[in-house]
Amino acid sequence: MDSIRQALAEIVGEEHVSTHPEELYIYSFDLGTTEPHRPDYAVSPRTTEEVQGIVKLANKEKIPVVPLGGGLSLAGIAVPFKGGICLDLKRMDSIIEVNEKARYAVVECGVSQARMCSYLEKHHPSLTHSEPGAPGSATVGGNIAIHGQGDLAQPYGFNSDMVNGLEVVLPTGEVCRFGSCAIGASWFTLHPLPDLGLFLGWGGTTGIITKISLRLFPRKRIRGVGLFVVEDEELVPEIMYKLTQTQMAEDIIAFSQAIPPLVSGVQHFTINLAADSEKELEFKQEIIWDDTLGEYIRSGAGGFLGFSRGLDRPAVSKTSDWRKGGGFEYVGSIMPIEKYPECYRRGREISERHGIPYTVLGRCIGIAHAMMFSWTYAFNRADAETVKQAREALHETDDLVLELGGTIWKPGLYGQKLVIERLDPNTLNLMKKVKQLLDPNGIMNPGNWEVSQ
Amino acid sequence: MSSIFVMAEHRNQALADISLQMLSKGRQLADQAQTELLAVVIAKDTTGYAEEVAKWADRVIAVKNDRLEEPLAEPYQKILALLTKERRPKIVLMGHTSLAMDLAPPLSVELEVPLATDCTDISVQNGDVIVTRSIHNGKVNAIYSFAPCNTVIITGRVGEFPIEEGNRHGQIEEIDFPLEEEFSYKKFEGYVAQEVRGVDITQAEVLVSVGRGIKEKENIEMAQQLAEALGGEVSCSRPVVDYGWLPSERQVGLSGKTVKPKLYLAIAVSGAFQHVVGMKSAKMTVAINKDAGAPIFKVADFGIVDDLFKIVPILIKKIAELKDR
Amino acid sequence: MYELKFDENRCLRCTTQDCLTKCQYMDIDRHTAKEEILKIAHGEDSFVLHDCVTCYACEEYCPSNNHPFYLIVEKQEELDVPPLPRPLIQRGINTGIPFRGEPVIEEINGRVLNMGVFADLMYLIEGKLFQGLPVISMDPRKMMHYFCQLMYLHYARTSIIKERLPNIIETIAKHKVTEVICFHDECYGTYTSYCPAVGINVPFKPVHFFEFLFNRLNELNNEIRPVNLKVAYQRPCSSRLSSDKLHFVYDIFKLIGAEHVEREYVDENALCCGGTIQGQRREGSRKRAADVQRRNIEDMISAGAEACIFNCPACYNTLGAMVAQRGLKPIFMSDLCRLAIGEKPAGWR
Amino acid sequence: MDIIACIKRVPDTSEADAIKIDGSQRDIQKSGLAFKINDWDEYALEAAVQIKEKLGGTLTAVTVGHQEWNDILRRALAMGADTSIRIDRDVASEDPHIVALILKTVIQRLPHDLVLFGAQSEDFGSGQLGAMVAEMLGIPHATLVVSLEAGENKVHISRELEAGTLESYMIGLPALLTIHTGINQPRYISLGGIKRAMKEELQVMSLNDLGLSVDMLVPMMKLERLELPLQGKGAELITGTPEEAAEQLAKTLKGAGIF
Amino acid sequence: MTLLDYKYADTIHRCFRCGYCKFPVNWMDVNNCPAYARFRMETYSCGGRLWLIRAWLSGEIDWSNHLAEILYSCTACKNCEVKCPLRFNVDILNMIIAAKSEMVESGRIPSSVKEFLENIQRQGNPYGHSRVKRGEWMEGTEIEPYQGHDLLYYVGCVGSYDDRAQEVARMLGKVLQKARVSFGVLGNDENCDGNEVSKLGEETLFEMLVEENVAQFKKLGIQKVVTLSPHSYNAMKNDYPRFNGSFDVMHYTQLLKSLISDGRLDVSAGFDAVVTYHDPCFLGRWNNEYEAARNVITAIPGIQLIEMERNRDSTLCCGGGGGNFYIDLLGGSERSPARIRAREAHAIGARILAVACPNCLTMFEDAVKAEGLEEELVVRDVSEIVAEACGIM
Repeated sequence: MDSIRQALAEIVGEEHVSTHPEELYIYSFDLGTTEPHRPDYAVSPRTTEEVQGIVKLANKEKIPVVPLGGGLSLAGIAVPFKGGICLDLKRMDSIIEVNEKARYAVVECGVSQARMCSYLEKHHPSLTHSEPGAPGSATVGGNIAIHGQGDLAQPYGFNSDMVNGLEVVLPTGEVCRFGSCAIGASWFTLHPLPDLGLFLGWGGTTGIITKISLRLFPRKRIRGVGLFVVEDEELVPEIMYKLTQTQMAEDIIAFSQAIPPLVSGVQHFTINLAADSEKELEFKQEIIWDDTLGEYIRSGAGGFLGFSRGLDRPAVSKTSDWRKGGGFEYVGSIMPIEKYPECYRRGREISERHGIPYTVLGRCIGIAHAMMFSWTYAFNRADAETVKQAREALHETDDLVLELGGTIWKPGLYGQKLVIERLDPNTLNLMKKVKQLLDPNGIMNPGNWEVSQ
Repeated sequence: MSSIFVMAEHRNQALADISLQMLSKGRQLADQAQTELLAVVIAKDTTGYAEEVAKWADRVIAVKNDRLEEPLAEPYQKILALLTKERRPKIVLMGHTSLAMDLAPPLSVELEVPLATDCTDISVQNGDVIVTRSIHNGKVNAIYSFAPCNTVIITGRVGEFPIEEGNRHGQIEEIDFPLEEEFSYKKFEGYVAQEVRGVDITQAEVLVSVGRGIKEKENIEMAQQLAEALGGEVSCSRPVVDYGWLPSERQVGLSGKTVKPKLYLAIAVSGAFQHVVGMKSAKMTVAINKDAGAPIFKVADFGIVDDLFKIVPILIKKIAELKDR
Repeated sequence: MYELKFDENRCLRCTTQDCLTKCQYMDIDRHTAKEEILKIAHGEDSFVLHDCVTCYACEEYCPSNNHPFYLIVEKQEELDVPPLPRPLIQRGINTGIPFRGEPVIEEINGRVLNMGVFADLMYLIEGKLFQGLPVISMDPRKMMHYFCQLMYLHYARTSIIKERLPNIIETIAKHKVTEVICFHDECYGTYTSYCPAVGINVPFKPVHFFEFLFNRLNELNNEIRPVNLKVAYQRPCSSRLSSDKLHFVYDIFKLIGAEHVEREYVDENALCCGGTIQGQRREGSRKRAADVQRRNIEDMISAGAEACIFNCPACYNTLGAMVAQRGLKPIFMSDLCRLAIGEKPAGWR
Repeated sequence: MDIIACIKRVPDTSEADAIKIDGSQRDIQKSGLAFKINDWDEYALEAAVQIKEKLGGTLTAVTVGHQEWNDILRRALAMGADTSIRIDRDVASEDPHIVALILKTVIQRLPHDLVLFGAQSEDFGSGQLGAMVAEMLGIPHATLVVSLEAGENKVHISRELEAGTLESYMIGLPALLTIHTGINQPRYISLGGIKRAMKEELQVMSLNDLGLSVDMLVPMMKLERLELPLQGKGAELITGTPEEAAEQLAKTLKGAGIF
Repeated sequence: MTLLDYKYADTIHRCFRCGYCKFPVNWMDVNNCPAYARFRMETYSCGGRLWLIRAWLSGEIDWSNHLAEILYSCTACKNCEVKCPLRFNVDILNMIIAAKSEMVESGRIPSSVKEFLENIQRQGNPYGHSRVKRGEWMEGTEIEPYQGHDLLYYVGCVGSYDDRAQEVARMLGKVLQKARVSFGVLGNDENCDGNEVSKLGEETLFEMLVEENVAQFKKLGIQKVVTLSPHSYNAMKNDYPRFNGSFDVMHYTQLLKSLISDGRLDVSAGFDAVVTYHDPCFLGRWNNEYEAARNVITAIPGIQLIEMERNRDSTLCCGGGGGNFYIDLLGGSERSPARIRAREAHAIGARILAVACPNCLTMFEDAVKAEGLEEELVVRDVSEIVAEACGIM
């Protein structure tokens, strides 16, 4: 009888730890192109205390711990490269508090985006959070651990900019809190205490985020999507700029893809509008379609494809069926919006070189401060050749991102290497110190962000 | 009528209870038929055994040989065959034990005499031997007679024949048995005692015992809760061990433990005799079983005929309530 | 090359000029109408080419079957007066491109249902009504091989229709079909109106979807239970090409106990769903479309309709949600028929 | 390795809460009873199949009974037996000596390295047949086998003794073993498997085919009659709804000072 | 069998494991896959299962009892199929059942499943109770054996053998009698409908049962069947026609609905209660019948019908499907689906949890007790509610 398994069972209960080949198999995979690695234990804790117990044990025994949310990063960030404990955090799914007036929610890390949406819709219809494009099974914790963005990125920025407070289990087992909650006040603000931003974007390599206070935003009664299309990709940056200038849109995305041919070769905008009354809606529509975009329509350069009420839930997983192969992976980047035309053209070349139908998308973050530009490559899980093609395309794209002067969002191992190579030595040095200070035994999600090598 | 043999079995330096039961029965039959009772003890060293069985027997045949360290079927068969041919007993009686199951059938073939195994009753009516066997899971009794013959071999069911203290001093006749054959084709390699990891159920005051009817390993948890509520342990019948739902150390019965708790609460246990012999000396027995015909209800003091999944959860709650008062 | 059969003399002889005077989107008197249509015929520019919402109606209004609408869009293309912005036209052109390989040709030797490009509407052709009826293609990636192309009238790209349509017809013919039941009546109109107008030969018999439904319902007559619904009918632009089949709408309603409400925008006066209008280049198109839609729906409601019955998937996409929002049940004709024979309408989602 | 498994068909009496004895007084009423392969024999078959899967060879299933007993042979074939033999004679309630003689005669004619029996039957439960056959064949045997490791020319086994002890043996082949429950998990026999087995041919032999005759089968033991056991005092039944019953029981237990 | 011979070899890899299959359609809670809700390990989600099947067939992992239990913990509730956004979603359950079939053919299945199937082979019911006891449930009623009645009332295994379900079977009989419906039952001659057998992957046994039943129905000239269990309804409606057994099958809630609307059943007496209704998978997601039972309940004066968050095609399976009411791989925990559901019903303030399926009935009866909610929440079959409303009980 494995004594560590025994110890884990005592912490989380027999049913929530497994060393069966079945669980180890499933938890060895990322859904993207990353090679699988089997963990030695699959564990699913319910409370911060249990997480603490597991981390203490792991730190004592020097066993890797790989925190896992929805497992949908697709970049292999939650693959147990060095075995150890795969920590499925989805049982930590309580919504602890929603403060209507101060507009924030305190949730456990494993709360799914879908649950967050439906919970707010039902109990706080006037509030919403910035819902990522990932499938609804993605978790709130996972999303901020990788600097995710959602459908309110345009007005309010990254989801990790919307954090009002954190509870984190350090690799050495201490439980820390950050923000007003750290001094026993409510979870309403992260500032103005001294900044210790050591966890957001670290992909679970510096600690396990267990609780989050997340900012909420007004949810207007009517929400819908308008579709606008232009032929010339060169027009995209200026249109995005003009749209942000109106400050009337909730989410602005430009995309183009080879399939279906309908949308191939042209640039589409989806523009989310929200309003509390028909009057407000018509006002915004007028400002956007008629006043801001009217000139393009009249000149014939741009076309309005209509406005439909209600937001469709994202179903990006459909992308995985394009090659009837159950797989896709994308490179995400954070880019200046003026790079859109080049991102599109160069990405299309890479796709075509690797025989993959191209799919690109740029989501505006902030008032045109940046965009998240992504290149998606579908592959057939059952056909190793297509997986290889996709992997190559992904690596070339990582290179492209840096060449174009952008930064890679939630890079996989290859991208992390590229970034670390280019990191300012002093910054890198500080990261090393931080990592060593927090995780002396290097147990947290090893393989990722190994700045100390 | 000619004599009656009783083979006295011993294990771990002690005579088996079953042998005393057989001696008692043998004694009774011999008295009825006014014939003598011969006890056969076979061992490396028969001292102790011989004196003990002499309390019942008119004569004790103590067969000694260095190669008789363990009770093994083959040498026993040789010896008993020889003795039987030589002394022509009417009945060769032994307990229906694992040894007997290996031994009695070949013996009956070698001697070309009838064999009645696992009998629950034996009687001699004007010279004829009549036996009763319990068949179809104890739901039917079968009564047998024998064709004319010199000897019948009978093995008796464990626990069916009360031990009556013997008061004789049968004379002991020691035979140093020359055992030529090598049983090379069948090599004894030793005993394996089942390692006891968890609890020792023989020490428990209260036992909640589960049978096949518990249906799923997961449901053992429910029995566990009930046991905790009663401050006892969980035990089980053989199938539960066969399915790997509980370790064998928790098995009650012939091939498991014999227990004497204050309360024996049998859940979905049918009550096959192999199980019952292990628990029948419990002070109080309660049975919960869907099958009104289950033999367990014959030995139980109280019974509920219903689905355990309906009763047990409520029972746990009720016990908790009564405790609090 | 295929030539539109347009006879100027018929226009000269015409006393009504219904083509333009009846237009619901342009206010034109008879005098101007004659002038403008002749200008167009002569290949001169005309405000009509700029203001046309491409609703097909004049094709029906024309008393002498002289194809004014086909003429207008041909000239729009010739004189490069595209009604829509370029990217929309580009999208449109892309739409018709078959992707992922050649069609799979299975000989059918009988009648067949052609779903056109509506792969995602397969759920509409389940149940008794369609039992045993073969579908010419259900592969979403190959159905474009069966796409009638007539949509390009909205895009003023008859050149594309003439370029692609013959191959489409050939592909369908390869299946050795006798009758082709057209799920969408634009398809039907292509074969019965456009092809003759430009001289494309059609080697099979097209069947109007509603005619098919009506006949099936009669076969299943004993299973029909009145639906007892007050319905309004959203007549699509394409049905202007098959006015002779319009009566089936009312025949079906009658047969299944649906009460067709008295309303203003009906038959000839039917209003466009606005789908194409809203995207047009012309100033104020979005508001124009919104206004048309508002009037249309108000009219249905004031007439007391409980359900809006759709023929065209495009209309459904544009108006479905809007009528639902106003408390009318949006429902396809075929689903209404399924309801009548006690089946669960697949479209009621 | 050539293996023979001897199996038996028994009525499923676990369900019948009232067994009735028929007119002959020597048998129970079978109407309404379902029949099945003897529990112990199923374990024996599984053990045999597993050995065959491991070491190769042949597996023959043998039974003695009338036509209807074919169904258990079909199960045996579906489970993995290569051939199956039925000796056409009803000996269900006969003196085991007679059954043993018949089986011995069959087995003698077949190649056999290992002969497996169930340790006992669910109906009569004499538990003596296997060991008798071994003696008649003159090969070593062990009963109540709960673990079994087969090699080319020997088997390593342990048999179950009383009170949770086992004893282990190394036995040279050919040998006969009687298998106890729990030694393995008998596989499920799908109806598809049984249907496929329907196509396979079953060997049926008469006594004559074996060179036996009725007068050679002299019982030494005679079943006089069957009786239903006298009901003991039995349990005092607690009745009512589950709620009431449980409550009553809880009170009784408390009354008895259990808690 | 290898992946190559597997019927869905060209499809099974298409699952991306995006996780939608865990949601109810209305998103209210992410754990609407009963097995996932119970175990909360990815292996127990629908996607996990599909990946494991592929790994097993391609030799990446070996068969194990744990693997078998993971597959058999699927209750065939169809939540995944309804929710999965990909085109192959219609085959998800078939993929799982085909893998179960493979295990059945190789004989390697969990012991409880083995028992379930052997019992049906032997006695025609999963409990292994004697065939000759099948009709005992009707003792003391005037329900007639079928002979030329308008309707066959098919009771099914659970209704025939489970004590609590027997009460319901009798009660429905009384209600039908009250409405003067001409119906009869098969009693001891009734045989398992086979629905669960097919979901457990024992195709041949299923075929045999269906052929026997179809032959029997035809012999007796049966044309219309009303079933107590949605499971029977599903098999007879959707599978029997393949064995040219096309009968006019309805679930009893559909019959009661028309009896009430035709005025043949007078429920005007009514009674006051706050009721919530649990949609059985095999009536709802499998057969799109969500309204019949609701119409029946709301037709009763005094009853207030309130909905649980997860209703209709978002219902959470009771955990009894796919044979689990017997093999019970989801039991023994407060996270057992039935117990989650019982708490949900209690939380919205319902006093009666109405069911229309004997499997749901038995699952919830136990769940309510396990949750200690007997005082606040009772489980009642729709037929019992109707019976009370027309003064039968």
